[in-house]
Amino acid sequence: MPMNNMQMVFGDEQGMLLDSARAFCRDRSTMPAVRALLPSAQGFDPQVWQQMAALGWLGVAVAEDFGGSGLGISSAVPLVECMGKHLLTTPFIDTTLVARVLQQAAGSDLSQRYLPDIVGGQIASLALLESEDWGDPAIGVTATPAKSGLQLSGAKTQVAYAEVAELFLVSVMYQGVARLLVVPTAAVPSAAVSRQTCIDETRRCARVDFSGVSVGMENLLPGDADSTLREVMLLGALLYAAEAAGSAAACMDLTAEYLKTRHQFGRPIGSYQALKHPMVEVLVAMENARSFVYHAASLVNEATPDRDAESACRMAKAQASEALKFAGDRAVQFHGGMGFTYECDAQLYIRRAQWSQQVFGDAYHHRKRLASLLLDS
Amino acid sequence: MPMNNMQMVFGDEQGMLLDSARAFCRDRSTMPAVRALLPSAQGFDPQVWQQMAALGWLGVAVAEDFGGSGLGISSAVPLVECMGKHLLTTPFIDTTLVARVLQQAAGSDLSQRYLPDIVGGQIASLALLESEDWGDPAIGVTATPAKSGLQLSGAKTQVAYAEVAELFLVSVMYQGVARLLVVPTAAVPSAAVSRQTCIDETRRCARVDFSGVSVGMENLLPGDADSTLREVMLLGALLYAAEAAGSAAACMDLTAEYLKTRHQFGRPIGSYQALKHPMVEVLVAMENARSFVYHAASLVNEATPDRDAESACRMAKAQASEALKFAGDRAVQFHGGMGFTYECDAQLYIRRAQWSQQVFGDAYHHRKRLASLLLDS
Amino acid sequence: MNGTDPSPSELAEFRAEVAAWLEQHKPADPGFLLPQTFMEVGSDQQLEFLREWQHKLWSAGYLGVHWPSEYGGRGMHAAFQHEVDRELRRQRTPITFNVIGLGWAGPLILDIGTDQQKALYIKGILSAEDIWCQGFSEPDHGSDLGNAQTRAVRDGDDYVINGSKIWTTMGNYARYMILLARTDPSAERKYDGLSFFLSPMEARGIETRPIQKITGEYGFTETFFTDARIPASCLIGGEGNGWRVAMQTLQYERGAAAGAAGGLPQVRISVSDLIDDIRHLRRDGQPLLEDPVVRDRLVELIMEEKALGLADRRTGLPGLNTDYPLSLPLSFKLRASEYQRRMRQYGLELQGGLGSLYVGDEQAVAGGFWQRAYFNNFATTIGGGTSQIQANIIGEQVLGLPKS
Amino acid sequence: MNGTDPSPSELAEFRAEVAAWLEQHKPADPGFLLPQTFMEVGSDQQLEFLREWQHKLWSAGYLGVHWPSEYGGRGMHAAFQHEVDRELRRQRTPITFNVIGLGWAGPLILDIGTDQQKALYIKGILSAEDIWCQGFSEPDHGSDLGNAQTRAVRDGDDYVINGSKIWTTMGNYARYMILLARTDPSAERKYDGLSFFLSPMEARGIETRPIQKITGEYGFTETFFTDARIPASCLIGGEGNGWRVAMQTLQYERGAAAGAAGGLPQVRISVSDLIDDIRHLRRDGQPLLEDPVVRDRLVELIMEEKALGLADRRTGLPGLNTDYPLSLPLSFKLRASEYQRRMRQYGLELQGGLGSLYVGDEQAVAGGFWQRAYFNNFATTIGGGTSQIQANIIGEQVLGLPKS
Repeated sequence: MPMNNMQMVFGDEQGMLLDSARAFCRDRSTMPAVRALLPSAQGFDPQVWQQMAALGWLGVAVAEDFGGSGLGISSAVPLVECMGKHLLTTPFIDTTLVARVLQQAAGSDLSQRYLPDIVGGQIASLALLESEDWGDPAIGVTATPAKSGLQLSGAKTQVAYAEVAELFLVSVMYQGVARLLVVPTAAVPSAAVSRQTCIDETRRCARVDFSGVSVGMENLLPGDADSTLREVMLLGALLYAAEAAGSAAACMDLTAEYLKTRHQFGRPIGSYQALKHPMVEVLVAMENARSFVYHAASLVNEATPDRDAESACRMAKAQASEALKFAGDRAVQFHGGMGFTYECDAQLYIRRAQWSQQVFGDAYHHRKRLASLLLDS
Repeated sequence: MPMNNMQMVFGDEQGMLLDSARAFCRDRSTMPAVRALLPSAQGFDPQVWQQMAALGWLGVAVAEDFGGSGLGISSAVPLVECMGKHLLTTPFIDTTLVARVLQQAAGSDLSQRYLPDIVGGQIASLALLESEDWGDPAIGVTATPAKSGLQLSGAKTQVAYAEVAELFLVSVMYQGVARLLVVPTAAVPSAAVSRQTCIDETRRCARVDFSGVSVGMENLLPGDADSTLREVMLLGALLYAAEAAGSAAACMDLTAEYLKTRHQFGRPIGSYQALKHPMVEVLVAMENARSFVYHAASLVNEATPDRDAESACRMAKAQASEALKFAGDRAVQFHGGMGFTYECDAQLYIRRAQWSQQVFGDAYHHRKRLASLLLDS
Repeated sequence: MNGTDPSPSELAEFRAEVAAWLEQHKPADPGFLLPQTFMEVGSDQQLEFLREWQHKLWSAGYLGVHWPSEYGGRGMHAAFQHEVDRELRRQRTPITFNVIGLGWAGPLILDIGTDQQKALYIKGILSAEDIWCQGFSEPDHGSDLGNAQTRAVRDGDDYVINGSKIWTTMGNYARYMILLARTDPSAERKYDGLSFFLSPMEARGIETRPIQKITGEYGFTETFFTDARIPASCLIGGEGNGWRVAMQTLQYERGAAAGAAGGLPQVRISVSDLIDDIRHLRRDGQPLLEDPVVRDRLVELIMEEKALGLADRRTGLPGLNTDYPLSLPLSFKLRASEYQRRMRQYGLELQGGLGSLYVGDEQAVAGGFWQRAYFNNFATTIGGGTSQIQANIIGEQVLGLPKS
Repeated sequence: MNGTDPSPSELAEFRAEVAAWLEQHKPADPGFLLPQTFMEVGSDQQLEFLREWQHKLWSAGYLGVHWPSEYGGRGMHAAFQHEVDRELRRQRTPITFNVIGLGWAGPLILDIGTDQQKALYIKGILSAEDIWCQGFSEPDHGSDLGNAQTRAVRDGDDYVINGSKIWTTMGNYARYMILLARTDPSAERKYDGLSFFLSPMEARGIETRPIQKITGEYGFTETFFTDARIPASCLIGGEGNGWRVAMQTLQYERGAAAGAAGGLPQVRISVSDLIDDIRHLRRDGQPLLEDPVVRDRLVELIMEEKALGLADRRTGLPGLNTDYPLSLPLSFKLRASEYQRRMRQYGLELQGGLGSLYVGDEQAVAGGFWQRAYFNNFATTIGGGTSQIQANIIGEQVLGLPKS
């Protein structure tokens, strides 16, 4: 069984990226800044987004030919973890995933057409999900040949930042085969985009009805999308796992700080084992998530994740989902009455936990697939 | 779903039985007496067994026509719970189950032949299991017509107290149909009985190879055994659940007592929440088991357990198995170094827990069947 | 207030009458999410709806059935109210929301209040004209009631109150508060320095500030007392007896039989509701309810809920409660509230991608009911003594373990 | 004791040599269950087998490779021993059982002992001629080492020892004990009253009583000191420095790089071993490993074990340990021992009816290996600071929470 691969590397470049991300997130994503964005339409600060582009972060998974740094998707992991820790929430993950797909699976025409703009700050989003079922093998959106190219039918749900994206990467059925299609948002009428209410108020997503939208044939990525979809599902799981691990750490820090200062019955409440020991469980769950995340990051830079890399990505997501869910739940409980208020930051984490656990498949989704990988050999 | 049946009765007769069982068990099954029996061949005190017969306990599930009290199997529940609490371990459960089957499913000839002797103290045992798989739908032991009646082939495992039983009730395949057969031990050569090593040293069981054994046709219980087997599996689960609930309570008491007296770092260790709160979890698990047990006991007196009764028996066994397993594990841990010794009584419970969880199906065995009962309606 | 025990047939007849009345008069779905507990009343719309419903129920003679008729009740045996309460639960009516009045203040006033107090307060509690709130918890002493610091100083015919209370349910709607305040800060035992008041909320110097809950909704206030003057006649139980009175008040929570007016203080949320709500969802292209791991977890939850119900029944059978007599009653809150937390949390997990949505999203499962229910449930694992404190109490009082 | 860092190729070459030697010389299955840890040596048969194996390994030059050659080592770099240790683990050899000598007493003597002490003790430790045991815990102060009450009183050239120790591993076989005893009961700080001795076990007045473990086997003794006289030269580290010396001793546990002689102190039990052992079992007439609920639980366990291994790797990458630098090392024991407890316990559950049998039954799965392994594992969740104490340490030292 693939338990023996214990590869774990953390290069100087990743270290430097992490250092710069730390400084950037601490500076740009203070808690007041996070709070101020909650009721906003867009959910993030466009200036911050442009600064991220300027730092080259949107090009980590993009080759130098197309304006990127070619560091590879594993370099996005420390960035995302750090963003998770500071609740700096932007279209970064989805945009990075689209860039990775275009980089690896598109022809050079498509890459040349879209990648340099993405590196420069254009927002791109994945449109994959059609129902509540992240494990649904079927694709309902269809692309049919029409006079002007392809005519689409069907809708996608939970398309991240759909209202401000300039590009969708859409999974479609075309002539009975799963394919990926680039749909510029210009081709989508704004009425087709209906905002959804995210439980994690730092995020934005929408339902997008592609019915009636036409795009050119040249926007179809070459070949059967099955392996690319598998890959993007794994990398999406990894990046959201990294973010969740960061958020779990921040949630733990917030709670630990409260437990040091709050007194009840004449003692700081953190001195009670009933609170201290579950905090240790949160710590261990979070650290395990980090270990899986960096293990996976050490294995995913190749074109197609192999069995070990798949296993690592799935473990990362399964563990990080559970770690943040547990951390968020305990954060609210251990803040006592304060934890029950919207004003207390614990709510930000418990809400994020509900989002994070689902996106790109929940813990059980991944464990079920791990069972096949690990037990059926 | 059958969640609404909350029947719970505890009649005066059950109350009186419980009172007399309490006094009896406290008196006859002191911890030194339990300890003294551990290395013995038989595992129980024949005098105590005869006293139980004299008290009429072996006849609770037997009609007055055959010498019993006709109180019904539900009256065995408080007796067994009390025995569990005092680790008074005898062939009571198996003998009672055999009596119940003979009472309900045998013709009056067979009943007349065997029941009065059982009420008087004859030991009877069930021979049902053939492998590790309590859920195996297949029966491997066969009965073939021969000159002198029936000729058997195949073996059973974990036959309780097989070395001292005078009667086996054996599940067999006869002409392609599952049947139950009474096999007097006189018909079984003693070399066919090989003692097994029970993890719970208060018990005895053996593998019995019935190959070559002959019994008369008249020892075959009438009709297809499927519904009787289902019933005896449910009642067995209930009685062992009652025993486990009793043992879990005793295990909890033992541990709580230690936590009150043992000091570390200048405080009684029971004052630490890291020990106190898991003890509360043990309490709740044990109480829930008791609730299920007495709920089930309120529903099983009819001839064939209905859907609600089946659900109640399964819940009782699932819960009691887990409660005792948890109580035993924590008992050893919380006794610290002492808990690691054979001398400490915690070992009696952790060992019993491993036995109890398996016998008549473990918690998951029953939950799986509950899922069909509760979710597929 | 009661009379002799009614016969089973009397009760059955009464129950049938109530059932028929409810079938006809219980309110239709208002088209907005109703609160499951009185702590969730977050809008004027909800409040007016619930006020009207309670008034209607009382007018029909089905609330405080066993309370004295001179104060708005019917003077019947408590068993009749119990029948009403069971039928309200069975028919899943909206809650009778004036819970602090019906279940805390009312029975207390009937037990130890003066005739004047009874005449002044009881009927308004039943009719829902007067909403009551509770002033026990304070910002810095959440779980430590005995340490309440809000001061009440006798000044002529008044007491002058200074301090603040928190988690005042419906503080912004309430006309009266049951208030625990410190009249003697120098008392040797801190418990002896407390007194209990039936305080008006409109007194000058009392201000409320709504608290936004984790759900984003309102439902509690913080209440500030700044030289607030209330008449000395508001004192109940005598000066210095506040702790004892407060403890007595908590006993009424156990329902009509314990003296409360009855009604339906909260909608019970069951795992069967969850199963109904997620039955149509799919996982890996198959029905969610066919997934063996999901099924196993649901069975565990069903068992936990069933055990809660059975424990309730067992409490009434003395023969089955001899070993640990306090075990079931003392552990009820912990078992129920923690079960609900786990069950509701799992309710979100089961929703797959839809679990990422929230109240207000038209695609959210059951309008986001489970999301809100999970968050709101922390009120029960935190309020009224956190689960951690409950576990201490059980460990110490049931198992006899030494104090932490 | 070491020299310059060896090159990767030197190490690889050495590793290949070790591997080849082991392939040829590692002992065959003796036909009885061998101990997984040195705490499980319960019979003369097991002891003699293991003594012979350690002697053979040392004679071949593969134990204490980095210890000074004048005392039985080879004076090479510790990295070479590390290669041996990895190969021993890979080839699943029996343990090198003289663990207290190899991993505690030996490195301590080499660090702070006199030349005379080195000459006297080191070689016997490596060759397994002299078995060592440890005398830290006492019957009434299990987890509270600093409170040790066994007295050592200086009397001329001797110390006179009175008191008792418990959990003395191989106490009935050992020639020497590392002994923590109180030389100054009046010291202001209780830690300052302790001293550390290399005590002979054959001294008059020292008696051992075997402790029967929960498994039914032996493996520990209780050790009684009644006016036992040991030479003052047995003192190590100076009178009153016992606590500091004991703490130093615990550091060597981290393996050859930390100064220990190396070897294989315990056989690691993996969930893959469990999966192999239960692969042939059935549940409900189907292969156990096809049951979805079983599969899900096994995946959880595999993940937990994998996380332990990854955390080990991470410890070596400074960039990934900046946030909570002590987190991984301080939590290792808790994570590993509690994981093993859960995994082994599940190992019994998975066996179905066969889980009811025990060591000695010919039908028991793997000879009852998992039954024994589950019970024996409590030595690790209790010994060396219980899991509850470990959690305190982590909460306080990693998260900065206040002391309990």
